[in-house]
Amino acid sequence: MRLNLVYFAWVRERIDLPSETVETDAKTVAELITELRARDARYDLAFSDTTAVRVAINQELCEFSSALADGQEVAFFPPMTGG
Amino acid sequence: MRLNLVYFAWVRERIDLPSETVETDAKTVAELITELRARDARYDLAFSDTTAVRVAINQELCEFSSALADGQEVAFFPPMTGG
Amino acid sequence: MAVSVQVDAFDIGAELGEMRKDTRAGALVNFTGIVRGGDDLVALELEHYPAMTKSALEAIEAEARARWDLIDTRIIHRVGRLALGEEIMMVAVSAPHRADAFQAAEFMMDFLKSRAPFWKKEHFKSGTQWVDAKDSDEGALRRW
Amino acid sequence: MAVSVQVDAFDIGAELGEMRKDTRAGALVNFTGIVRGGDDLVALELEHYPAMTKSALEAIEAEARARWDLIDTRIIHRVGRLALGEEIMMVAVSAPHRADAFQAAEFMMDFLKSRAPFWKKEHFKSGTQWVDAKDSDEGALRRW
Repeated sequence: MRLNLVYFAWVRERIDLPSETVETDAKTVAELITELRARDARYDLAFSDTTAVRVAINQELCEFSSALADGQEVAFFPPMTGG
Repeated sequence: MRLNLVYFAWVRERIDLPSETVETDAKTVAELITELRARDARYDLAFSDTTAVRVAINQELCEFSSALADGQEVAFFPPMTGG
Repeated sequence: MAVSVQVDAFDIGAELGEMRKDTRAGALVNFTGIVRGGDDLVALELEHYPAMTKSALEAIEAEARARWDLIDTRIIHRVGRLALGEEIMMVAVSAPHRADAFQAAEFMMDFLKSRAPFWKKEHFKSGTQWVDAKDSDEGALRRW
Repeated sequence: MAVSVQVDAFDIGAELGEMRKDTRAGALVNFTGIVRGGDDLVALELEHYPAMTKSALEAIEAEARARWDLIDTRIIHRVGRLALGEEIMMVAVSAPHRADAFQAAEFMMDFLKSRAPFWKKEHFKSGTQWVDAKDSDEGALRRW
């Protein structure tokens, strides 16, 4: 399946990319992260401490255990600091 | 001793006077109220429910048991409703 | 730190703009009380005890500043006759952090309601009535 | 009920003035977040997730309106680069009564801090740093 990945704040800076499309068979966000970390040192660094990373699927906050489906937008970012 | 009495809101309206000077030997606010009530039906009505009356001596909120002294300004008014 | 008691309207934006100039402030909380319509109310009349009002408000400001880490405080309270929708009063608090600003603003409002010498009289289409103090206002003081 | 995400400054006084026009409102609470100085900070940079931001803010407004008796709510959040003393964002709540307005404003701020997709980067005289989320911000959600 195909996913659109988007990155923000220091996750974006570490991966050095604002967004990309990936082909993956990962069933969950956690599996997707494992795949990404295996790719490249930049991803490995960005996801080295997953307690500091939040994820949203189709613009809704979700969990690392959440299931993925074709065509989704999956966003990774640090804990939010607005306000 | 001589006291300056000031009245506000419906206490003022019931007594029909904003302020007055009185000569009294009342030792406490409570004694002063008893004297005033004996004077006239307007005072008797204004002080008929003392749970609804607040008192300040020299612009400081105090109690009915507070002692009086010559030259003080004693204010009577309903519970405050600012804000 | 300043209190004003006045007949005239005030400009909330300008007041908050002044308080923002201190760059130690990260949080600014403002409460505005407004003449609320209903029951054929046409106006609100505010009476106060001039000799006591400013010192009572200043005491509330001083107590808030002793309890929380604040940069500045401001109270403006109007007196006289106010039409529907007019602002009655405002409290504003600036602080480094938002929790202090919120708590201090709520504290100041609670004490202002029950400890500052203002009295409201409602003017209806037919007749007038002094506003009764609410038990809940006195109760609100106990949480502080 | 409206949310805005924008680069430009906003006029707090004008926003509050709009909300005051509804005479069912007796209480208006406003929170303004300001770029606070210190540690040689020269500017704050706000990044956000455009596809998600408005819906996240609208969800916070809707939840506040479900929990408290409110007349209107307003959120404005700026993005981009902001200098010291500039306003970052505001939340405003109008309600018949003050307790609802205060509680809803605090609730909205707590959720905005930890649930709306904004990220702050601090620009110092030498270097930059992403602001870390505070444990206390996540903890603040638990009281609601």
